[in-house]
Amino acid sequence: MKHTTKKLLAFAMVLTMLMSLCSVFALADEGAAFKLGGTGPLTGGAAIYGNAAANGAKIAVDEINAEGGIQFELRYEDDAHDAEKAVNAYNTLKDWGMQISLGSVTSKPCEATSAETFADRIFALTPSASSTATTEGKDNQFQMCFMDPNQGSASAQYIFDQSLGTKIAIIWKNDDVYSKGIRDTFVEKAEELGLEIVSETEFADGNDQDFSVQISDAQSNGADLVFLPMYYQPASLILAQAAGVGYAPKWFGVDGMDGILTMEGFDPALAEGVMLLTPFNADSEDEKTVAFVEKYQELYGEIPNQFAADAYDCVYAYKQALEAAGATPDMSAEELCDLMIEQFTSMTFDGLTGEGMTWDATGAVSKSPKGMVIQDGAYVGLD
Amino acid sequence: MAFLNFLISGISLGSIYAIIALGYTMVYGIAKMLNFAHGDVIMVGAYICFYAVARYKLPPLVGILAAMAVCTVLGIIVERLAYKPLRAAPSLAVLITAIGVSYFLQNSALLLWSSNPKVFPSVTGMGKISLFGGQLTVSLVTVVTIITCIVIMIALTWFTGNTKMGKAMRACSEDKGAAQLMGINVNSTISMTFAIGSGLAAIAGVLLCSAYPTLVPTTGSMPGIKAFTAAVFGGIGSIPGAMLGGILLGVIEIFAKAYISTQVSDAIVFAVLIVVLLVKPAGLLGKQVREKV
Amino acid sequence: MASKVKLVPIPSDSVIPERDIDKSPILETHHLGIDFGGLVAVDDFNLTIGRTEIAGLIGPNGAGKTTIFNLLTNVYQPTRGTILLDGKSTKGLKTSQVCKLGIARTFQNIRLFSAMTVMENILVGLHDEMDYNVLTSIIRLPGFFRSERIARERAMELLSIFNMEDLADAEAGSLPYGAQRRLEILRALATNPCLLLLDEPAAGMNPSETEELMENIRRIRDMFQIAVLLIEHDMNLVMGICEGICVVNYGKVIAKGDPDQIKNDPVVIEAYLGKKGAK
Amino acid sequence: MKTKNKTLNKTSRMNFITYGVVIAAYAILQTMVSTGSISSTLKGMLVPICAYVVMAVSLNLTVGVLGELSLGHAGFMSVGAFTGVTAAIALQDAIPSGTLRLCIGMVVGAIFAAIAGVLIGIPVLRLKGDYLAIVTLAFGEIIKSIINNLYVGVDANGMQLSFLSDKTNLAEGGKLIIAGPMGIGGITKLSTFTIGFVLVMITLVIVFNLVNSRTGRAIKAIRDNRIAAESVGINVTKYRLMAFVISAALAGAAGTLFAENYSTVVANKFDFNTSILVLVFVVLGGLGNMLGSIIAAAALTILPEALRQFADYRMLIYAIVLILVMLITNNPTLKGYLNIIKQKLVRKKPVAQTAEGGADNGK
Repeated sequence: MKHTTKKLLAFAMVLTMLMSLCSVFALADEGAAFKLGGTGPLTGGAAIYGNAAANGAKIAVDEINAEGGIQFELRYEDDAHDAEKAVNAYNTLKDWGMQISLGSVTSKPCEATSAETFADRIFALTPSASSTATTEGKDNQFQMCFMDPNQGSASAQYIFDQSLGTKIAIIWKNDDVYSKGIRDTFVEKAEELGLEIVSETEFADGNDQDFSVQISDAQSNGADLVFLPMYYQPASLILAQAAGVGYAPKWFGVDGMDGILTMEGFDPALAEGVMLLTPFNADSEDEKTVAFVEKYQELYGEIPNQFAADAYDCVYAYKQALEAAGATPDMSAEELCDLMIEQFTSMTFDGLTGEGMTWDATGAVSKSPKGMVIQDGAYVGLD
Repeated sequence: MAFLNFLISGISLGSIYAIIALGYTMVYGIAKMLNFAHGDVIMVGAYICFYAVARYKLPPLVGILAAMAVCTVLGIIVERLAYKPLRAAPSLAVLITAIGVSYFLQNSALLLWSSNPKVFPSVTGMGKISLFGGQLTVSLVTVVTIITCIVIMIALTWFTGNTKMGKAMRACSEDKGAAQLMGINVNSTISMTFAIGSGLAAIAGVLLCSAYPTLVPTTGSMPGIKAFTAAVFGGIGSIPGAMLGGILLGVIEIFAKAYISTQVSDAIVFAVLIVVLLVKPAGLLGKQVREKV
Repeated sequence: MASKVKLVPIPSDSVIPERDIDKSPILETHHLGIDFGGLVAVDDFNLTIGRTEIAGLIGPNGAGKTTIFNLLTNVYQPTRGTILLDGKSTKGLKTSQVCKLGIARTFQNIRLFSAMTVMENILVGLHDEMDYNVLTSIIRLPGFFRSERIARERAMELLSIFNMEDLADAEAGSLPYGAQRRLEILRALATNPCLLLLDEPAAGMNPSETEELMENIRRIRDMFQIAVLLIEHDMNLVMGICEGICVVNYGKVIAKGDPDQIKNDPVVIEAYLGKKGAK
Repeated sequence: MKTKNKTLNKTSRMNFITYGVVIAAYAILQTMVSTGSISSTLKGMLVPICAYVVMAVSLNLTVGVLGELSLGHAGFMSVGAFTGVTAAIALQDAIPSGTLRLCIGMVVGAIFAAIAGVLIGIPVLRLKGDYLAIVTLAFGEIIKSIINNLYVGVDANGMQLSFLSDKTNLAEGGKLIIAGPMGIGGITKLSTFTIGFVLVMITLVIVFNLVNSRTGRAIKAIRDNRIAAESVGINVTKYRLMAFVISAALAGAAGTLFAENYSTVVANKFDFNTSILVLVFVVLGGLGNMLGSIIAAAALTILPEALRQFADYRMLIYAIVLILVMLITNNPTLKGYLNIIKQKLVRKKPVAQTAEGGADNGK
């Protein structure tokens, strides 16, 4: 009896779900707008990045649609920072009729979806998935952020050039592609330049709250600069805990560190003097940036981070490329794909995250990271 | 000196695990269920305190009390709606429901408070204590955490040993049927246990976020699992066991990071747990029940 | 049948039926004892059981009777002494190995595989009678079907002892109490034992059921030619079918003999029957 | 003899229904795939559903048939995924056929997961109940941590292994297969729905035939009453370990199938949450009920995708559905209501049939 009840219930569930899947399928219709889709972690531990990107893209789409020229229809699907769910989300977008893609927000899921977009000939421009594997060997995968290896070696080079430190400590996230990628190239470059790495410690998911050991290791080995290739959330904990034990080396971050000042309740004094390489600066006086930040704050009550800015740029880059190519929304994804490859490898784009960006055939962007230092709770250019 | 430093960090982290583990162990002792949603109650408590202190600028103590009040009520509501209807159901069904509640709380928090991390305001102040001529620095949070943990431990031991409600709890955890026959209201005793456990979770949440001040909807899950491990480590169902298990787990975790490897410290913690359970199959202070044949 | 009994020489002081005397005993225990913590639960327990004897183990509640069963089946490892089953020591063996050597038992609080059918319960008892391996069963080679068929036929034969064939498909846990007790005996018999230990087989039965049980125990003994050792509080049953009786109290043997000797033993009357009479 | 046949029929009828449902589902879905009348979403989920079905059925062997709670089943999936994919990649040049490579990968995955099962099972199965559960959780986390720090490369000199950091020093032309926390990338997708279906069928054959044999009866006997099982000569340790290892091996094969469906796989995928997810399938489907596990695995894999239209609220709804289903199926009062509704529906059935035609064909 019990089993029958359960089975009936399960069958009912399956039926309703199949029906709802069909209804999703039925939604796909031809409109006068380009269907632009992306996946990102809108729930779960990495939700900050996915939501920021989705919000940034939304603002750009609304602005562009309001202008009346090219029209976009945007859809972001949740991938919970997981390759399997990212592919599911991608397939949902495909059913919806996505013509051009914003890839995935985080690296590993983007690696999985890029294999799909490559096979399906849908052009993808990811705002923030920075690992090399995302674009490697795929002609229609492009990135808006710099690749991890670039960041690592650029940071080492920067530290060397500016003689910021001689004894360097690295704290990195052992189970994160982003962190690992930057760390690897940083170490390689540092060795080449003769920078001394005196302490190297790791952390991982679920083990990312107590950093006393890592900090103590850096401190006892006399590190005068600590390199933090990680996102801003664990970085804020490291800064706070180091302050708690009175350790004050120079801190050097990467683009994932951007956003630290926007955390609600964060004491900017903790980040005083932190240096980072970031293409985006929410405090910039630049007219476009000011307008974007204002709008973002108005809509979402928060200061946008680099993910939001990258996604915003992606949409504008698409607009520029589509206009230049004379593309129309009735073109198939495959036709658009060829046009976009042609455009992106030849065009120059000015956005919030950089001026005069260009892309090479591998899909990597060339833009120069800006060295920033945090002073009195605001970014100041280092140069 | 480094050793002492690590030891203090370990005890501090362990004290937080211990307070969370107390909630697990009390509920397990009495309802024989693994309340997987306990970690998420911690997160809710931390958010309440965050909003009270950072947004509404209330004094920290009021924030903590508010968090405790909300969590206590939350604990009772969850127990009434999700667990009480399943009192006669197999324990696995209750376990899955608890997981459902955990998902529910996490996703509600995501909708209510967004995914952006909040930086938790210090409820203790940023003070430091320097010992041995500055060679050893202990932050105020650490001191407060350890003291709170000891106070809670003593209070709970007194409560279960000396009050009517506490005795009722012990009776229920020994034998619900017999307790009922002795005139104890088993249902309200279980609700009470959930209330106390959730109240403690609020304190744990505030302390956790004071020591490690970022707050996201998933903040509670990993400490929850670790504390659950700690409760089993010490002997699930035993209050001193949860305490001992929590502190040992914290110390082992920090020592493993400091002296072995920061990469595999979690693996080491779990390996120690396995070895302990193989030697003492009911945990450090758990009662070994011999099956009667 | 064999009401005549004879004294067996040292060390056991036990009596075994005359017909078994010239055969080696099936079970001998020498100075068997176990302590739980500081408590001496069983001490200096000596017993000899003949090949086809029905023996009784009696004593007041808490005297250590079930503990002795647990020692005989190696559920507990004895602190002292030895157990010889058919002349071989069972020291250090697991319960399951002791069963393979030939001791099967039932439990005071019935322990059936309650979510399985009656047939399956017996088939578990017949586990070692089947000779196919895991791979054979997964690929379903002919050996599997042959072996299963033989085992099921044997199980039906066993069920027929208690006329339980019709219950083969019933869930064991849903059987009435008496049937559960009977099933437990059949499951024990399925393991092809040479010594059957019955822990209070008549508990919860009415006089007519007990009468039937006595008959059945004798029948089983005759049919399988095995020895039976039973714990029982029902004196009619004990006195009615046991050929040798051992009385324990506080973990120690206080008397041994045939039913008549036990009935008239003043020590037993004082420790056991006497107390009962006083009530 | 009559009763004997009835026993056989009763259990085998349920098994045949299960086989039937699986085959029918495959036939329908495969037809839909080949005629293109299936949404990409559903099509993309076919292989993972197969993998989760195998996971659920294999975990049901441990939880439902053996009666021990395991919270680390994803660990075996992980071992299978990484070893199986490594084998498939290492054989890339030697064996041109992708299907054959995948099959070898699944066998390798199953073997390694079985080895892990033996290594973990021996200590774990000395414990009982919740203590056993927590130790399986611990092992799951340990496996995750180990794979997160494991570097495996292949070059002309064969396999190179290193731990904690990449010290493989591969010779020219060699490639790093498992790159620690970055897992395996650039996997050629080999898994297909048909292979997934075959794996599900093999799993069902193994599990059903095992359960309905002396081995399966011994395992169930241990679940029902360990002491009684010992008393009738069942070697408890052996059969508990056997069930645990077979369960682990099947999970390993499922892991390979799963991983070969995506271009990348990381150890963090197979964490505590995945173990719990599979456990939910098993409990929802009913302990020991394989068909239930299959349906629950399929339904709960599709559910979050089907809820996408609710956007932000979808995981919240998922949680509520989960709680409600557990309450309805386990609370006597609510179950009573459900039965009343069901009875009403059954009574109304003839009416419904005329009104909606074949509406209840779906049952």
